[in-house]
Amino acid sequence: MSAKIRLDRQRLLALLREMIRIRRFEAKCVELYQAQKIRGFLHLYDGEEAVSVGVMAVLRPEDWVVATYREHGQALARGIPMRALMAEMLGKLEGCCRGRGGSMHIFDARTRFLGGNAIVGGGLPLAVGTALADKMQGRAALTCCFFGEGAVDEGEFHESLNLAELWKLPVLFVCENNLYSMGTPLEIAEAETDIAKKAGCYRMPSEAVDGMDVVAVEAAAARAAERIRSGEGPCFLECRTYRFRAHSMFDAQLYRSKEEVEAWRARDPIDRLARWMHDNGLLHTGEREAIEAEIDREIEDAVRFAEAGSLEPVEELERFVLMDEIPQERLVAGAAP
Amino acid sequence: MGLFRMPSLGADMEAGTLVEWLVKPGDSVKRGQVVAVVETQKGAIEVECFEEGTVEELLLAPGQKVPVETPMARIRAPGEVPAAAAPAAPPPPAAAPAAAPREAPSVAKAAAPPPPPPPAPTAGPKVSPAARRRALELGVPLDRIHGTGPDGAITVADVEAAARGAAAEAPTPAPAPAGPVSPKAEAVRAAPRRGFDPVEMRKAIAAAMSRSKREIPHYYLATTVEMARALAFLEAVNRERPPPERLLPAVLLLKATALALREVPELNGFWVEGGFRPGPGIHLGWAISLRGGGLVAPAIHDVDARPLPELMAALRDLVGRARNGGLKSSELADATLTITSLGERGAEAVLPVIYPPQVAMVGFGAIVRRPWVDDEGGLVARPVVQVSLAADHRASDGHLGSRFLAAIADHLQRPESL
Amino acid sequence: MTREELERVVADVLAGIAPEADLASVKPAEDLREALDLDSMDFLNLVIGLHERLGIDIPEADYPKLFSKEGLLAYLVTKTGG
Amino acid sequence: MSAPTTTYRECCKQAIRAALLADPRVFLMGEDVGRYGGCYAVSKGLLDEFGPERIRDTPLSESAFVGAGIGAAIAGMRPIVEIMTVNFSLLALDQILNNAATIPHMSGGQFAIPLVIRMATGGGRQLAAQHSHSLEGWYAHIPGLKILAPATLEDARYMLAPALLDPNPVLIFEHIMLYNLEGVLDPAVTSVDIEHAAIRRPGRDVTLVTYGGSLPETLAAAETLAREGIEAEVIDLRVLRPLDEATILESVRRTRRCVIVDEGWRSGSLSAEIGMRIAEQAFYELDAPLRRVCSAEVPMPYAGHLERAALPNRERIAAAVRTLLRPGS
Repeated sequence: MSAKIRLDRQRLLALLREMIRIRRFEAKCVELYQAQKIRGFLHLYDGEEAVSVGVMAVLRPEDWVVATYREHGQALARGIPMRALMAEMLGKLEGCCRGRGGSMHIFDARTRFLGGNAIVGGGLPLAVGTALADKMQGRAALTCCFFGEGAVDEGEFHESLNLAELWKLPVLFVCENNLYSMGTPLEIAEAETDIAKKAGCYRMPSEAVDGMDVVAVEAAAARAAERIRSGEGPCFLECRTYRFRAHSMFDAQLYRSKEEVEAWRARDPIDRLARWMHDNGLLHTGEREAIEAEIDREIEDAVRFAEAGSLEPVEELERFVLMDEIPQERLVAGAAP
Repeated sequence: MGLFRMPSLGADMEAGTLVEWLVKPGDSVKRGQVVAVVETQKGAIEVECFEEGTVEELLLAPGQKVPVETPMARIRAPGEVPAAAAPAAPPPPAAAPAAAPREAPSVAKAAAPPPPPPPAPTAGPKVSPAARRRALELGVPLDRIHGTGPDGAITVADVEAAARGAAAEAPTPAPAPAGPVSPKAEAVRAAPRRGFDPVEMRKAIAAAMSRSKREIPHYYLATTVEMARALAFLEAVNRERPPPERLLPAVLLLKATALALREVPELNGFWVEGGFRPGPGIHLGWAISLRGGGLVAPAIHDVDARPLPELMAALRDLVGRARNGGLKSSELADATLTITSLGERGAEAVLPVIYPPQVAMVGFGAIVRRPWVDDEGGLVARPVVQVSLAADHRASDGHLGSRFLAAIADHLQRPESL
Repeated sequence: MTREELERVVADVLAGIAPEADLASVKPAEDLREALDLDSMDFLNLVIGLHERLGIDIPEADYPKLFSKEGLLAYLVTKTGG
Repeated sequence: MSAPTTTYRECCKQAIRAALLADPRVFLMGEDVGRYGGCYAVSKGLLDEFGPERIRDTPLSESAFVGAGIGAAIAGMRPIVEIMTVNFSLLALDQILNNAATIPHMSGGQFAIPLVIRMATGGGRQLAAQHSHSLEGWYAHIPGLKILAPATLEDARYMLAPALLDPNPVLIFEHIMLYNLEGVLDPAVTSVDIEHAAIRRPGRDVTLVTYGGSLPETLAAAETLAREGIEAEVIDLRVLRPLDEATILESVRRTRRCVIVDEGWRSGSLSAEIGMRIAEQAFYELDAPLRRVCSAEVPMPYAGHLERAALPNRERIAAAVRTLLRPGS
């Protein structure tokens, strides 16, 4: 593979910074959840930040992103403004979906962010479709589709991989394998637990990568993206990762041991990168704290923005059930003429 | 066996108190006959009976207050065998709330009658919803109609056939005397039992007007109508007539409104069930202010079809009875549009509040002399009246309302055609 | 008829129209319609009542003469030949 | 010179062909739409004319290719997705309900889904219990979808164009008994709307509300009734969602009676919805109880006599009307 990642200090600082940004944003979300300002289901990405930050680093504005209901990390890393995201979490009109989607359904046409899909496996066919449209219209874009290892159990996973490879569509399938679909361990749900192997059944190139290593993720994603953009069809990337927190806010975590969680915490992608950078003289003393302080200011600003936001008038309840225009054709980045 | 029930005399009437029976057991009654006086929020009202036959039993004693629909008397149809000691058939289910006191008061019997059996759930004929409404409009009692619909249900056609039959058999009682009537001082002196309770009336007005302003999106239009021709016409007519036969300007306003409604029927009727329902005729409510405060707006029926002298007599009769508490139930419930006319000493213009479920109300200010530009462009003093319309925007739009006001103005310029 | 007799007739007719109206309380030059709250229908009924009780014709053109208590009684005195 | 006769099937094909010619963003995708020519031969010959890019045979993956249609519609295409038969559409129900019907609203109006899904529906060809049901009433339950049921040659020919222009997912249900319907396409009609119901036969005595495959049977029943002196008005719903309530209510207010003919199962059906709306809004206009003629509540049986007994037909429709107008007959 010819794709090389330029590991200069600025680049590494940016990766580190984005992971910290996601981690601290979600910590604030937990606080707001417990204060009952955020409601519904809240699925945290804590521990998995390296996956979205690493993959997103290789995407271009014209690419589509299809994500899952655990998508705060993807949304921030893709560039959805934190203010719009936080306002959405609080159900405000200023939210990216006017408060209609909430935590599980983040959409943003400007960054071609197509959900926020809370039906496990349901996003994969959509990704096949956007890729089909790009291919039929001769656009050099790819669709990056995130899903958990639970989606691998679903028929839609297999139907979609088959169709994408059959039609040589530009899809980057990214499996975030955090070992548990809610509380069910992988080995209880799958006969074949080596997920990267499954793509091989569809003759799709696939790779498994350490999902706790942002540099490794970015490098693997870059290799896959290069192949996809060359027109050779889809690629599959399995990122082996772990969520440190519960599945959602209301979860006693009876299905895994504290020791297991602690063992994975030792591989925290943020600490790991920071330590490595420090050891190599790329992160100076006090620099991480300065980054954190700056991010906290951004978060405070986003919270203020969201709290000051307005509520969509109830009269608008039925608006957008049926559409009278096709707004994405003027909203999306690099929209086709 | 028919049941005479506490009638509903308006959308806002929930209950009534029996003041007096005007019939007793054994009396024969005809359709339309006034059989009782009932005190309502709007005062004492003479209620008509739509059954025909013999009064079998009075179920209510004076002073009792009961919900609308509560049976008040049993009436035996002509030819029907008098009821035996035990009631042959349970009374039809009553629509009144179960909590309403319902012991059968014995008015005519010394011995207490056996308590009526509980209402059977399926008693009474099957009646289609449309037929039920039509029967109410026509005042046809349902229990005398033979149903030809599914399962023997009574249909609209059955009701209309029955109404035609009834009209042929017996002359329907005139709702108002045909000729001029002098006011009778005796009736006035007998009035206390029929007096209006100002507190109750205020409550009723408050309820109706609050509902109107809450539910009805009013729009308002007004226009000034020159009245020289109309008043000259009246003067000429009245010059020939002795006082009892003289006409007031009010009657011209009344008739002109009715004829305009013929041209714009969209304003004549009701807003019910989220839609406009045309009125069954042009029955105009006339707002009558009462001494000591309060207001009633009884209807004059078929105004468009009646000559001016007859309307004048009807108006005088109505005002007299309204102020003395002798209104009939049909007069209070039937108006399809209401008029308020402020009279000679009133304000110049009025913006009326619609009486629900009607969809419009017409207001006439005082007839006053004002500067007027005549056909030659000269400034002259002329009698004018301001005509205003309040209409329900759910049912009509301003364009239609304008057309209606123009039609009123036009009729007032041609008084001889009224 | 005397003025006093005529005043009793007017009061009697008025009682049938506006039971609470107290003719005695009305000042001679006061407008009866204002003082007793009579509308045009009431006023017409007053004219009709006087017409029936006294057997006199009262043309519409004469109505303005009847608006004050004083004017009304004077008019009736003349009409009844008193 | 008389106009040539055509069929409903041919009208469906010409509609697709015209759409493919009119807009390069339009393509057809589904199982056996290309080489085979379509399960009901609707797309026969189109592969030769338009090639495999635009006439796409798919694997038997209803969920994936319907979802791909949604994604492609979002990203600028105008897909026509064919699902072989309505029973198979249940395999794609997740995509239709959870994505197509919800994304516009859930995204706060950022994404519209200009997608057309066609499918065959209904019974009458002895295809038994997994190919013969009428589930369009289910789809008409879902906010965010538009549901069409062409029942005439003109609607088969012209409904597709406005459906493709619509920014919303539109499902078109073609009844299998209509494909062989023959007739002359009215030359005066060159376009139709996808908003209104149509009065296919005026009448004063009773309103018959129907759609799709039941329209011919209902019209035949109306003819029979006319010979008995009963003038039935026949309303073809055409659009099952959003319902054209005004046309139904206006008719029922005139005739005061209504029989709803719906090939769906009775319980919780479209006929129940229509009946309820009449009850809510025209109760006082009714002069007889509402009646329905629906399919028997059984999985559609194979044997011809049982299938016939399960489906609405002209005799049952006429009999239902007679109970309202000729009690005792």
